[in-house]
Amino acid sequence: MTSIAVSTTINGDDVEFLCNADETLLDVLRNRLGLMGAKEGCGTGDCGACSTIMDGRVVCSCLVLGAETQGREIETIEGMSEGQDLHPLQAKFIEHAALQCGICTPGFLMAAKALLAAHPDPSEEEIRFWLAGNLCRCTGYDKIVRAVQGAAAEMRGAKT
Amino acid sequence: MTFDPSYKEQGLKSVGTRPLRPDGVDKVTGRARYGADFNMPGQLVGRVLRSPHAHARIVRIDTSQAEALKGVKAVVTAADLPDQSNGDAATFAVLDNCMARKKAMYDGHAVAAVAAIDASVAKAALKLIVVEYEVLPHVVDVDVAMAADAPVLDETVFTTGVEPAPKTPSNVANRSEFGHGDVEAGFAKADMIVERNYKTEQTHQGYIEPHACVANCNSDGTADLWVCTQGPFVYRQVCADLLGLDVSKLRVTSSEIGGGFGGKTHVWAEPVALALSRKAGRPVKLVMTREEVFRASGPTSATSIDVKIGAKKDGTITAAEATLRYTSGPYAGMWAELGAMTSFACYDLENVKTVGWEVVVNRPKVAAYRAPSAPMAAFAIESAVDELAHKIGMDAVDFRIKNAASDGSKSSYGPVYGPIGIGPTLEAAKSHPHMSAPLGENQGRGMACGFWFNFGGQTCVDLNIGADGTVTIAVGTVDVGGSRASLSLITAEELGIPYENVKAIVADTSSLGYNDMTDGSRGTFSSSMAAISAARNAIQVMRERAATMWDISVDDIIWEDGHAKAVGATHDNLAPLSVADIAAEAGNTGGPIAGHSELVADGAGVSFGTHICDVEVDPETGSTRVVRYTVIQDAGKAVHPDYVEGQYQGGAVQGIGWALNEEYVYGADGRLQNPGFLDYRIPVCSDLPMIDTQILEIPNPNHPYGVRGVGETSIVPPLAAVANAVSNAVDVRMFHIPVSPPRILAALNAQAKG
Amino acid sequence: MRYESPATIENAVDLLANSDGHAFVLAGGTDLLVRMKGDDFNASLVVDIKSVDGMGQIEETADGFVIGAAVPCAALSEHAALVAAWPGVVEAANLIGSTQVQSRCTMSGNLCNASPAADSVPAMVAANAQARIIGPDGRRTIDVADVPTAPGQTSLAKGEIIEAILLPKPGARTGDAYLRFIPRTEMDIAVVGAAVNLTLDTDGTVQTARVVLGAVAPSVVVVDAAADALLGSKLSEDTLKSVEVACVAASNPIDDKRGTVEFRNQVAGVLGRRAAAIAFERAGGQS
Amino acid sequence: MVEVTLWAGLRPLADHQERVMVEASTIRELLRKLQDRYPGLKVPFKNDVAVAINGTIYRDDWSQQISSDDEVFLLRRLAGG
Repeated sequence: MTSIAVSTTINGDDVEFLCNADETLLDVLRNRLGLMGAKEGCGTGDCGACSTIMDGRVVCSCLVLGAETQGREIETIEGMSEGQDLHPLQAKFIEHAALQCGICTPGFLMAAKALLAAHPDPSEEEIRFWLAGNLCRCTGYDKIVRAVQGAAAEMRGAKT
Repeated sequence: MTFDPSYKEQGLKSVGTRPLRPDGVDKVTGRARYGADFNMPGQLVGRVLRSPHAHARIVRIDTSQAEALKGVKAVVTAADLPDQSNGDAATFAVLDNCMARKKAMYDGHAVAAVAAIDASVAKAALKLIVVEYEVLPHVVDVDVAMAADAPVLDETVFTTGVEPAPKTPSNVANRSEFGHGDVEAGFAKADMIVERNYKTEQTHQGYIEPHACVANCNSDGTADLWVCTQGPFVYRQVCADLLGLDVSKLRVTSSEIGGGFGGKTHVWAEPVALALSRKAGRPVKLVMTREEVFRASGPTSATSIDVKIGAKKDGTITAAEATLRYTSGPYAGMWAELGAMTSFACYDLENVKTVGWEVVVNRPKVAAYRAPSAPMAAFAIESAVDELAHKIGMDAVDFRIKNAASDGSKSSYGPVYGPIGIGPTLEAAKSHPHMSAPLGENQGRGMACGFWFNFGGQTCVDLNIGADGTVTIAVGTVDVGGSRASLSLITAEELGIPYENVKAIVADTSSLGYNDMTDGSRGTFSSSMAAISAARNAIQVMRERAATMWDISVDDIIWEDGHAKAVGATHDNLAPLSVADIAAEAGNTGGPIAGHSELVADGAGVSFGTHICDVEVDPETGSTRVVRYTVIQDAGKAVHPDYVEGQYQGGAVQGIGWALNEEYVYGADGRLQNPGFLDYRIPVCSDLPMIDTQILEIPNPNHPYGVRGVGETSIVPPLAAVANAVSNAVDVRMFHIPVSPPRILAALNAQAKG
Repeated sequence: MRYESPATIENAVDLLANSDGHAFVLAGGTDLLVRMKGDDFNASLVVDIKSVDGMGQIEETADGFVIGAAVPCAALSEHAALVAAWPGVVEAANLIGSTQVQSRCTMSGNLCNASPAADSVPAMVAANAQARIIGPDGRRTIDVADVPTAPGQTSLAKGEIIEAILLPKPGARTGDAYLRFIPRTEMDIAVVGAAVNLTLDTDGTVQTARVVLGAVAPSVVVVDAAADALLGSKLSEDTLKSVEVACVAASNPIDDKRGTVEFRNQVAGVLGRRAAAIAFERAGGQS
Repeated sequence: MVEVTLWAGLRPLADHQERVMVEASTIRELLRKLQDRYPGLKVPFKNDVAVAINGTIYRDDWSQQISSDDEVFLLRRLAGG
């Protein structure tokens, strides 16, 4: 199998890697780049634990080929905080106890970040449907929804 | 020092507050390392070959082609995991489940495994393993498996618990019975009797993290296992037993765990990974796919339950009887027995009898799932109780209050209760605003109660005080949902220092004494008991050090508000010493300061909850939405209320999923049709409303702060609460869980036809 | 397996035409990558068409809309004119998968995957959508309804690619709608789908109608009897009942893990009726 | 003397008795004397037994005190999730 050379941008940094044609972005992130924040819960796009943002849209990185990311901009959980400053969503997830085991958390945070970029003031229903592709088995979603609402309010406040 | 675990009422400063969890930053930044997030030098990729048949004799396995493939470093079969169970049936079942010996007992049963240099070589190697099967007749349904003409899975299974002992083998492994009084006499006194059969389908714990481990066996007999588990010490023991390793030479490190709910209390692929590593001489990483998780790891029992309950017109239950048939997978279990014990545990009954039948079938070996066996029994009993209340024209809550067990009631499983929380949760439900809120069109309200035993068990904690007076505690119960936060709170409370000064970690098996698993709602209950004991031991050391520093008798020193204080007229002018003051001088007063505790945390106390559920049903499609949900449960004392609420909410939603849509679907060939999150439908965010909680705090007399386990009970009532709500919304009783849209529509059609 | 990302559609066609038969087109990849995970999947070539000019664009023309084969479904709802013209088609496409899947999945892919339960296909067929196909022998345009021939199979020849989906400009007083049944609120495959597209006469009666069912037969079912029942009506209760009966009669499903025959038949009728009512209202109809 | 109630599965191993009188002041002594009297109980006592004293279930702590008016039940050791 011939490797493919890919140049892409991850969390603002230029990144080059080699991958096989059948490797997914998730495989590349975890196995080649050491970015293990994206988790594989299913490998078939049903759980959202591997969510990353590609060119501004949230995607399941298990449903993207590594080769497809040539020239794209990828955001992962590892790039969410600014140095030691947590993103408001990250801070609110901790504050609202929106995680128990935490395996789904990186995926929820990436999806929620994309949500708030598109809809700064989402209704509860909008939050719930936007996040329907992220499975959580621990929390029953209650505290996750509240954390997203809290972060949205804070981010709207910060902008004015 | 003898540890006194009894409850003492006191003002609490840390316990009951809601600080940020210590592992929060790691988990929101992607830095927390789970089962699949660890690698070792020279590591191989392990994969398992699984049976495509529900029941088949393994005639021959030829691994030679796979072994010859470039990049393959080891292939193992049952021959590489020889039977060392010494006739212990339970151990043999675990071994046979990890790697089939003579027969594949279910679709997905492991028959061989490979370790190769990468995933694609491993995948190619699996295809080169030749397995010759003789396909045998299979059975997956519990009632069919009990029939006289069913194919017998195991010729060595003769039903125990019946007399005379049967002379022919069957699929019924055991009969158990509980109860007291005379049910026939009780039914004779009843004005109204409800008698029904209920069914529940098999579900899966559905943790988002698949089983994953890295195993490394060294040539000197030492071994390491990095693994996502609810019980590293138990995994160590089981793996050592199965592989013939010295227990103390196998070091098991529990990773962060991405959900378990009982499913990670059992070993699956870990012994196989160790066997592969032993054979290959290199570390092996083995991560199950989601499909493997569904096909080959821990489902619940599927059940068929007969219930008969009689009551007088005034609402007094005169007799109650249940026969519970539970599948246990291909090996004997005690799941029906648990169901039989919990069935009527909420009620004070003069005449009660429950019988449990353990049934082997060609499905995966049943594993514990949050309050195992209780939700199905509660569905059956609480449905019948609701129907009976309705028939005698009594309010469903009042009917339950009238019959609720209380201090001094003889439980349906035998012992007499002490102070218990079922009455208070029912009273709280009765007065809850949810109970009287108006309902819209096509909406219905249901409620149900649930019971679960909580456990304590063997526990060990180390507490070390740093030179600056900050504290680490090392615990051996895996943190599945925030227990490091609650254990830090408990430690801070006992020492009298700020929460921020305590750091809790989960230790590996070589660093701490044995701990039972995080199961039976015991994590916070038992480790907090040990943390309190360790803190008291450390306080004793600090009092002695203060005595040395002050050069006075230790008897003149008390511990108060996080300080050593000298008492007595002669010592008045001594300023109290903080933990930091004492720690700073530790080098000169006797060396490091630590507290240790090993104990058996018993007396966890039984747990009760009452749930209220509103649903809206589309009568034309059977589509059901939960529109409001309330959980009321006794926590004894909520150490970190956020995470107590989280347990209530999470358990309730798992129960809602079980009630509405989750089920294993088998084809006529006995193969699982829906081994993925697409068609095994756990609740998604948009399916649910907020889940309201009400925490009751009735102190547990057997814990210094009154703490009870809170993890499991919340999954017990929802099946019945949802089914009762559906029944009230569309006026048709539902007897089969999940109450999926096709089942609801079929029931409505049947009713319309009369 | 080889991965290619050609810059022109001709290159893409060449690659596919000269492949060994185990070649696949990659647009959104939300079906293809799932299949690739299977131990028995075998591909020698994947041709990613997202770098081809125009594939990612929605073009509004005098005749209608040209939707490039690589346009993700999420982009459909961001196109105001398309949403105004074909709300039913857009809502059908937007029901496919999660937010994450929406970022990637395409209507062309949904069509070529040829699942009987594809959400966007009944809506496209009801809207008289066409597929513009390019292959070694040039371009041809066919009705969307003629693309899937059986579960997992299409009428596309070796080397052919769907280049774009063509939607006409709806006439005045037109409305369309799509409803599907799933057990949860999201993330499920349709158990039944129903699309209705209708146009009203100046007197407010239905002038033209198409009623299409999904997931109740190997391919979508165009229910002429339901459409006939709508014609000339203002959707009285009797009309709606006739639509329901016609849909139930046309439904020809199987029992599987997602639903029973009885359930699908009954729900096909309910959804057909409800979708007709929504389409009628969107067309400006008043009963 | 303490009156001990056996779970149904144990009774065939103890002359089919439901209740047995034992002179014991701790769980450990109780279990030891019971299996001395009925050797068939040794196997279930090894891993499978729990003891309820006045409704509180003990799975491990065999040092628990028992007095003659206590209600004592032997139960199966249970699994949790």
